[in-house]
Amino acid sequence: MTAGLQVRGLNKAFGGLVVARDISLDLSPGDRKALIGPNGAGKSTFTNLITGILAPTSGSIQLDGRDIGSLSEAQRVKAGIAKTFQITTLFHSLTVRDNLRLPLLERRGLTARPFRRAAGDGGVEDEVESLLQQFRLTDVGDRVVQRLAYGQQRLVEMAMTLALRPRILILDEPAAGVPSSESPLIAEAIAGLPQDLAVLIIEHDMALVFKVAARIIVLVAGAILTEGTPAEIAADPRVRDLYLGAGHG
Amino acid sequence: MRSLVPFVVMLVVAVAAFYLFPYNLAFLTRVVITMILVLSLDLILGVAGVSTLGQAAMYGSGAYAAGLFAIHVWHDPLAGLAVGAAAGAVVAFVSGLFLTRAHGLTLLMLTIAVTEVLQEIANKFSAITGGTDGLGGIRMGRVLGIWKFDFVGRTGYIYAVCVLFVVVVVLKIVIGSPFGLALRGIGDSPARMRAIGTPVTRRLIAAYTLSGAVAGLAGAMAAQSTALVSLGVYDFQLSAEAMIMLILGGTGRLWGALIGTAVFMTVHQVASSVDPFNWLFVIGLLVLAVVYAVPRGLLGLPDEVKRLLRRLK
Amino acid sequence: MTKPTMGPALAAAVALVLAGTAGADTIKVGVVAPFSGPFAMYGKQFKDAIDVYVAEHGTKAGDHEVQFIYKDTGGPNPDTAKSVTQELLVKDGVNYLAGYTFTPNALAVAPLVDQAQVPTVIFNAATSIITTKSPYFVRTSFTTPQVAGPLADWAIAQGIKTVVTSVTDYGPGIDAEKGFVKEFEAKGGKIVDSIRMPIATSDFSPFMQRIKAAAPNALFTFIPAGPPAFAFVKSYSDNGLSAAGVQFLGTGDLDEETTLQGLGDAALGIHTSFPYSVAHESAMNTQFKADLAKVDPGAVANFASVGAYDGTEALYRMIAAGGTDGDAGLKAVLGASWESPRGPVSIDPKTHHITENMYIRVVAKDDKGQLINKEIETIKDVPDLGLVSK
Amino acid sequence: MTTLASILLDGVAYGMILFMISVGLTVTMGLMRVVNLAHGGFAMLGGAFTHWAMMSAGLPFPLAALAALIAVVILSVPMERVFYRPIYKMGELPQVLATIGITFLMIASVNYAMGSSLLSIPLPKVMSGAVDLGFRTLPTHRLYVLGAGVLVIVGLFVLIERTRFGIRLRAAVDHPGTAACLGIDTGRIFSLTFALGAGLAALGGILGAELLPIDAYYPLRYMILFLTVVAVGGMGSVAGSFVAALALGILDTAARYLFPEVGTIFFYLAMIVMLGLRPQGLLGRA
Repeated sequence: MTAGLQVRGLNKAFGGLVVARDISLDLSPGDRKALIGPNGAGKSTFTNLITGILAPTSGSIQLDGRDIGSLSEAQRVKAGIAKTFQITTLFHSLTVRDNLRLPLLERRGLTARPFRRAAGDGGVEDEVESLLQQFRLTDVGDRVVQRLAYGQQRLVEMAMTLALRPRILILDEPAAGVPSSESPLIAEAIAGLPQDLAVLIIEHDMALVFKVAARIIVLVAGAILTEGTPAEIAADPRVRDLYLGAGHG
Repeated sequence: MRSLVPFVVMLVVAVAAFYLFPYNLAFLTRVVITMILVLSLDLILGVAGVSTLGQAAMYGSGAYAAGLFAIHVWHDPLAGLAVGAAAGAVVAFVSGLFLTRAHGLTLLMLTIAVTEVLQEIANKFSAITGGTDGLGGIRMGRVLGIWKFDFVGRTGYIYAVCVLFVVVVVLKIVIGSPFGLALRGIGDSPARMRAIGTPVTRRLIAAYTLSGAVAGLAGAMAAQSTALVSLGVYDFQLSAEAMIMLILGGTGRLWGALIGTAVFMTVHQVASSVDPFNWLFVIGLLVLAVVYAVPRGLLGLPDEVKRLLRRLK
Repeated sequence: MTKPTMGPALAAAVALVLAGTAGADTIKVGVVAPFSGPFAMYGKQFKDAIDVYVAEHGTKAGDHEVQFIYKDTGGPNPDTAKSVTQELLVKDGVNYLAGYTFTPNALAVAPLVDQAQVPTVIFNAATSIITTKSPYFVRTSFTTPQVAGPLADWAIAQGIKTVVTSVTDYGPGIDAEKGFVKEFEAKGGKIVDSIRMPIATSDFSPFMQRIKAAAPNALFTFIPAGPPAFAFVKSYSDNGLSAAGVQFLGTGDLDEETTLQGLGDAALGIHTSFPYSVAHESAMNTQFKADLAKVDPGAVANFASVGAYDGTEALYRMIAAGGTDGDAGLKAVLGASWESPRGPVSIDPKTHHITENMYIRVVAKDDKGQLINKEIETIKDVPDLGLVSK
Repeated sequence: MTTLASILLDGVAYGMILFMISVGLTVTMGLMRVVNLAHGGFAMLGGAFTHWAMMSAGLPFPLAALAALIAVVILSVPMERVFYRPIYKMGELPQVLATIGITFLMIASVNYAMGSSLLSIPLPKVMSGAVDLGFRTLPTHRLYVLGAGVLVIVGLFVLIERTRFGIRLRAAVDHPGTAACLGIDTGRIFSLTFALGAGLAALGGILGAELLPIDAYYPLRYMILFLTVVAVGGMGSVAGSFVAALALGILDTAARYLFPEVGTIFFYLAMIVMLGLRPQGLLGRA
């Protein structure tokens, strides 16, 4: 048995339009990989295939040697694959603490209990506090999420996803829309993620990618163009032409 | 504890009303019963974010169940309430199986359709329900075998206030529970709840059933206090007015349901006695004022005023 | 200065109320009716009729000053009807009650009326059983069987042998159907088909086609006034039933005068039976209409007006005889008879219901081109057939 | 066989009336995404103005109807500005509430000005009476409605699919931001569309008055009926509400012919089944 996520020969086509072409990828515990590519390269299609929102045309996805291709989105969450969302899907009218409590309670299967106090049930409070600390959110713990700064909302997003205790974490543009002044916060938070977690970052902010990723995969037109260390990628002329040279990032 | 203050205020207001308006107890009792109905709507609409115009389906079923139970089985008021709540819960559970999968206009129409079907059934089986004439001949026994329903309506009022108090306490606990938190999460973002692995539809059916039980309870109280159940308990107007009262007061926090009901019914009562032919102008303007001026309801009024004052400074 | 406490204030309030009831010799009458909503017409008709009666007879009944207090129910709403009645009894201390447009509203207050022993005059609600629910109920309107039965007799006399009944599928409609069928079959008529039409019907063509196919001599219908009656009558005329020789018979609810003009020419020639037509020819009715025009210019009289007008007559008789003693008042009105704008009426001491003439009317145009219910035959002194037959 | 033909004939005629009075709602509610419970109010105003123009001003029916139509369209412009514009961006709940409030004000106004009794609209000779179809007769009025319905659906199709206005409208609805960037005055487009919806409502109110007569409480009485047609047809689909109106008309008529005793239950059960199978409506966008 191999620990982690193994993707082999993944293809996805909408009619004649091929959006994923023979993608293979490994994510092992402790990995810090980034997926980059120009707009329309198929990055979000790829994550949707992994999390189960889309079904592949062919290819296999295995978690710890077990095929998870037939599992639903919610089942894959329980199996250990989690993805941060677009910011609009936070619980905006709830406090930061409640936002963290919900996934923690759900992980323990307690959200059907009607007569306990949510704050304090199931021994989740310690975990709430340590997540708040980890993401430096303790001071704003009782604030309603929609009143937070954008960068902090992204941190809540990450903390919530981490609360599900995934083994595979997919960060979908964690710095999107975050003003550059708050960007170091995000990098710091990623650096502080548990060591044994397998992390895949999808991001436009190249400074961030080069800071946090150990390996970078370049996706173009639904297929992997190349994979390598940040230094290798930075030196690759094809990447310069196709991506960096085009002025993105 | 600060969180106990609203409960104390509620009791003080209830007692004060009893002594200040000793001759309006019948009206006050109707206000209290309507409050229970609006509370049931707050749970499903205010907390879980399910827009429904069909709360009358459960209210009416609770009323008929309690009425029939009192006539044919036992005239004990509390047992009647339990039967009414059960009837409301059953109707909500069964209809919830398909309602909780719909959204938007489709959901609104389905909730209306369920209510209309029930009303038509009650009309059809007039041998049992009394049809258009109403289900009469309900005679209630003493509350707990001790207090008789009196002519002035003192017992009826105190009884209703006690039930209201219990309902508020129970709903407060439920909203503060993991289940309640999950409902608030669903109200904010059902997609995210699914993403963290919550069986959203199952939670919604549970919430709708609980809401139905409370609405059925309100219907049962109405049946007991009027001693007659008419087809009007299934009126669309009832569901629509409950929604107006809830939004007027402010959603999601229970107290809004109480304040909205009290204000709406008082305005309705005063406006329709001052000028019955044109009171609809007053209600229409009131509704529009809420939507445009205080979208978060009367509960949000202090915040709005604060913001306004801050801007003036 | 000390703060006033709640106790004395309350005591003062109670004293004030008690003074109102027991002090001056003013008898209070609570009138419960819809003054708002889609049925507000009833409240208005009631109030106009009471105003006419007071204008004609003064504010005193015998030695007693009479005061009316109006309360709104907003429609068929027993919860409200009961709570406002309770308020009238407890807060205003009324000695008599009146009004009540809808059956459930009347039934809901029966236990209260019983307990308080307050005579209550029903101005409208038309289900037979109401007056059996409390000995303090007296009714001055009509019941549905009381209207439908005589129409069946008349139909037989006209040589009508086959009828299709087509009524709205709810309490009053079914009462009317039963009342008509019973009388019609007893006299040898034949019911070819019976249709119960859903309450929310807008398009009546299917029923008209079915009736046309059955080819009876006449159709009998009960349908509520307003939009349903309008669409039904239109459909009768548009589908050519009249040309096919199917006569239209109905209870007078459907072409009562406040909605009659709205029915338009499609209604010409239909036959209905009812206790009151505004076109009734008598000095008293002419006077009534003239006085109504003085009280409320532009108002149109109808069955609700005379129900309330005669109800006020009953109230005045009771108050004059009994004053605050409701039982004595009640005794005075049972068996009493008087001349009404609709013709001679009396109160049946057994059923507490009004005995009155039924008129068969045909819709025609008067010399100003307005539609009227022209009386063509009178069936005298009809009691409540719904109760008598039970 | 005759019964079947009758069901189809009466069903289509009734369905056409349903289509005429709800197509305006499809326009405001479907295209503009506003839950508009006040639709019946505009239909009522159309009917009430026609009644007034015929009875008090003595205009003949076609002129009165035209005048009423124009009056409603003109009235709808300031109403859209004042009442509707603020609620476009709100959730469906405030929209429900606001439009109920507007409905109340419309009812109160007509009740105040014209009373609560029926406001009749007598049809001219050419439109009343019946046409003989051989095996049975059909009210002439239905033929006019049939014709008007076909004109409306063809007109709307051309307007939305084939004109510049239609292209702009679809752009403004689907991508308001982009449309604004392209220099499309979305505010004006919405005003015009709303006026179109109100005008269609008025037309439907006037033409449908034979079956759904006009009075002050009209908007509340038939609110559920209008909403049903739009919900079953699918938000935003003119063709959908056409199909839904005919389907509901035929179903309802069939029930009245075959088993009237089941009453309105059948209509609502049919609606529950249809919406259960296709929550987005027959031809609605998912």
